[in-house]
Amino acid sequence: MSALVEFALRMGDNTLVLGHRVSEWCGHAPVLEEDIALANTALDLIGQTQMWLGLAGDLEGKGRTADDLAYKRDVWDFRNLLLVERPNGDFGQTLMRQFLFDAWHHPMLTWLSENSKHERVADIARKAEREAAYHLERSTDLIIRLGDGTDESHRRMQDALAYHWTYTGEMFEADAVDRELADAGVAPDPAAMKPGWDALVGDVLAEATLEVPDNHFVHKGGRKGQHTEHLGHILAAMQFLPRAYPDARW
Amino acid sequence: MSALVEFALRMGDNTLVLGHRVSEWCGHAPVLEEDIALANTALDLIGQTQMWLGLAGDLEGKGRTADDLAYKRDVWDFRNLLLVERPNGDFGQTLMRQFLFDAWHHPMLTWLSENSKHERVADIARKAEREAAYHLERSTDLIIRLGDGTDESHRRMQDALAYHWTYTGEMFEADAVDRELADAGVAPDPAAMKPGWDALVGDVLAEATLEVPDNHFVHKGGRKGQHTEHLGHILAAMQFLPRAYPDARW
Amino acid sequence: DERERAFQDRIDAGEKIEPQDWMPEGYRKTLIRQIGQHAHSEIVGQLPEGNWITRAPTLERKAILLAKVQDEAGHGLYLYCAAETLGVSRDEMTEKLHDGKMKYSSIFNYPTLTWADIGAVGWLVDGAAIMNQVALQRTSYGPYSRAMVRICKEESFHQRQGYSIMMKMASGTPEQKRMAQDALDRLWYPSLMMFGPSDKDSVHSAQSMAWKIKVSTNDELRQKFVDQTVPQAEYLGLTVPDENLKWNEEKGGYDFSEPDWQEFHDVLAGNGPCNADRMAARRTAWEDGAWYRDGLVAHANKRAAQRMAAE
Amino acid sequence: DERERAFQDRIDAGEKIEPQDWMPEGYRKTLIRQIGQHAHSEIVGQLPEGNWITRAPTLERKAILLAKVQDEAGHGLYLYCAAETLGVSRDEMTEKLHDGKMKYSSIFNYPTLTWADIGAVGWLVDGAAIMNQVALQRTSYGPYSRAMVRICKEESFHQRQGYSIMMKMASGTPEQKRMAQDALDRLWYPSLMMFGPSDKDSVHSAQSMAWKIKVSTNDELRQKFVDQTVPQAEYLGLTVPDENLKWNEEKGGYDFSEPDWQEFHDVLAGNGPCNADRMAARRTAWEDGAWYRDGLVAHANKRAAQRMAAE
Repeated sequence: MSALVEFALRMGDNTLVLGHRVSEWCGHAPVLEEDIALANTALDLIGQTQMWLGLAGDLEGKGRTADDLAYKRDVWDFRNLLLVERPNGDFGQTLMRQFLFDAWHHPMLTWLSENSKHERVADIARKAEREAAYHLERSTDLIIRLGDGTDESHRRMQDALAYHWTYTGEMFEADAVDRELADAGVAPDPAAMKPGWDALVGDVLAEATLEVPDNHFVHKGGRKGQHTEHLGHILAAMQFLPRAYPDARW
Repeated sequence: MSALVEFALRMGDNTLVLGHRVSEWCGHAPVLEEDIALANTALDLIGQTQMWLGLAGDLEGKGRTADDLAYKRDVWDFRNLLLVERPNGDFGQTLMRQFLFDAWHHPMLTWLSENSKHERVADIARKAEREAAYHLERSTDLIIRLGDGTDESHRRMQDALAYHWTYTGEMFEADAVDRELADAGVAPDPAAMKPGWDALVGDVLAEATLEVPDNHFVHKGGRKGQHTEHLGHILAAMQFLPRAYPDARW
Repeated sequence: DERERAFQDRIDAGEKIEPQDWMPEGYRKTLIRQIGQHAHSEIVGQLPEGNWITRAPTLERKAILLAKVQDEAGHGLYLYCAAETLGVSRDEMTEKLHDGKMKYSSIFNYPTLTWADIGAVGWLVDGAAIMNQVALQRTSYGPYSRAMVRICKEESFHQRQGYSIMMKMASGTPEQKRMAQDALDRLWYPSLMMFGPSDKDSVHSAQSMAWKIKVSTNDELRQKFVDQTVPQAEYLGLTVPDENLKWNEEKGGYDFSEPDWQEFHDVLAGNGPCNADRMAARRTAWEDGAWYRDGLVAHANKRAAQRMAAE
Repeated sequence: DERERAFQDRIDAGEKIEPQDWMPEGYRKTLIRQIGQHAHSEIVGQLPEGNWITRAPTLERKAILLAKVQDEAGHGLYLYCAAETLGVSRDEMTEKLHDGKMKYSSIFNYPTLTWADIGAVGWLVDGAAIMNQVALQRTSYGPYSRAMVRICKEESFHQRQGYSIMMKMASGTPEQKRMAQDALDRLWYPSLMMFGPSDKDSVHSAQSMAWKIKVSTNDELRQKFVDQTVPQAEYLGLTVPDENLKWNEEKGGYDFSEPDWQEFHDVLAGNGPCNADRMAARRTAWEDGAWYRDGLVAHANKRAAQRMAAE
């Protein structure tokens, strides 16, 4: 598979799986404004998925559509970060996952929109970047308010941070795909994104009165198809209809 | 569809769906003995499913196996009682669901094994009856001990009873299928099972110091394919592999 | 009473009543009940649709459904705001919902069992809602009327999307057609019930009509809905599950069967297929979210205190 | 010490030590640690398999998997009983597990990602376990030895069932073959790790061997496992993910690569792919079940009091 297809799958699977997780909240958020914001976030992410997986299918050249890629691959062909498939947990865990992702996602899209030598990649990134900026603004704001809220909200946010922390390092791991694309000027070297992420996350957590965890272990595997047990359950639900009714058009 | 096929589906779908629910507890029970007992109950129920759905497939005569029936039907073709698809909830809800079902299931199987004019039905019932007797003995014992345990266990069991109560009436509803089979001496008139159930359940609840709920509403629909929203989620998990890999043999 | 007569005169003259205006206590209470119930319906209405978001069969359909649910939560927000102008807080209304002291539309106590139900909910349920809401654009209370104007625009979009799902299903594989017919079979009568009891049994109607809190009667709206929907069902090639359905040339509308009002009352009494699940979901969301709401309040207080200290 | 020498003599003579016999404190502690860890492994080991019970692809496979999980919980029970003869209660051991003061086999910190993993767990993980357990039938502590005899019979059955799944997969569709190979790729080295660190790095080994708490060394068992498993993989048409694997005529066994011991230590330190999920699942089960256990105790006390009063 070409590096570019792989890259598009990674971007699109991130948004697909995170969009799915966020959409699980529908009607169950702690306050009506959050119901709206979560639906909106999921909607943005699914829209971005259509663009990335559409690109992956086109570049692959086997006639697979974005829907084919979303609905007809099994876990081992998914390329998303492990972080985005982690369970929703309480609302604090959901928010923290979103923040840790947004703090990587938005700069990534910004880089792509400004620098990518691949026109369609840059184009998709430009469309997605504004949405991601809003997601980041929102999650940053809430992390600060809840981290520096009550004792309980502080504790829950600190626990959520510990819960997800060892899953953030995967965003900055590079493999042959990344190196090829970095050399070609299509995508940034993942490791080069880390200082900015560390600074941004560090600032926000400090303002939120939250401590950066001390655990430097990095869970990885998602980007090459080795996932947690959670993804299989996500796909069983997500893919039910197209798999049960393969001849149907919807 | 013949009344007999419908009957076999109803019996088999009850055990399939309840077996699925019980198996969801695997490794999460409150005590090791319960892990063992739940796995054993689920195993019995899946074994009975193989017999009932095997019978349904044979009688239907379209070459469908028990596995085809379990894995390739969608919700509307399932014929189980709504009771058995209700979520596990806490362990008290799981136990109460089991008891309310066992108190119907065992007498039903006893009747079939002693009286059914259909040889294979009687034969399956004979094999299943002993297992169901043990399930009933076990659930009866636990209902009594937990109902008459601590204040908290009493409250939880009373809540569990209220939670499931309006789903018990469906077991005694009769439709054309039931009437045809009752006339033919294949299966009992469902309504005729009610006095025995009322007496048994009444005695056990009394000993458990639990009050029989006052709500006489009857939720129904499962036996004609109108289910709760829960069943679709059960099937999405259960049927994933055969649907994702239709050409595979396992 | 002088003021009551003046109030009624303004309504009769087609004027809008605004929050700062004097109004009879009964008018206020009836409005709170009606707007609050409408708002709660938007919120609870997320649940049957949310049931299929994670299982939507294409990315496009998933996006459309997410947008729809987002709109509905937004409608809830407009409506709570409209109700709040009458002097009741959103939290108060929420607690009354959870305590069973306020209602939501009974239609959301029916389950969504197949994907076609998502189509049918848009087509029938939103269709019935719009019928009611279009009329309510002319309601006498200003904030409510304006909320209705905004809502109607989006709802008719939802209804078209629902109908588009039904079109796909009804012209699809045999299983899809079966799903479409099955959805119509299950949701037809519950949709008819959405307009409330027959006029002759409707408790609140006369006063509400005089106050223009209601603008059309239940039976008028129901008739209109049937007349609009039956040709759409025919166009889909689906059969409305009513043996008595037939065109009545004389009245220029369809004759049709009454829904099973016993079922209506059962559902109202809490015995619908999903009442318990819906309320449990909402209560759990509210209770589990308490720490979140408290956290935001505490933070806002801290910041306010800091600003005070800095001044 | 006289008693210690007599104790060692009995062990050297092949006698079994029984609960009422005198034993050195170190022997008791080592046994509690080892048997408890083994028991915990059976319990935690339910989780990766339980992950596929609801998704087993045929009723027969589902039944077999349920029976297997039931057996494993049963093994846990035997082993806890064996440990209890040494003066430690099951609840105590459970709490130590939850506090991270006792371990379970690290293999269960790896996820089961496809159905082939269920086959590979039976084939490789149970295969490795049996290798160890067969040796332990000759362990010096009577209750432990007898538990092993019972367990070995069932485990070898499980291993055959696992291998039968692998056969189906490896001779199935291209996707099934891919799943089978993928499972072997992921589980090969973790299975080798099950025998513990290399003998030269193994902390507890020498004394445990003298006491016959361990009967074979880690490396001996690992070699035996490789020698047994490689031909099975070949028969399946699968490739063991080790470029250095080759038959060594001289030693009459395979040469093979060491597993990544850094990964081993990471997983031990809590950073395996599933450590957090597994322990959270077990803790939640225990905490959520407190009312159940308390209820049963309260009932038993009530009945006992009634019996006393009646006497």
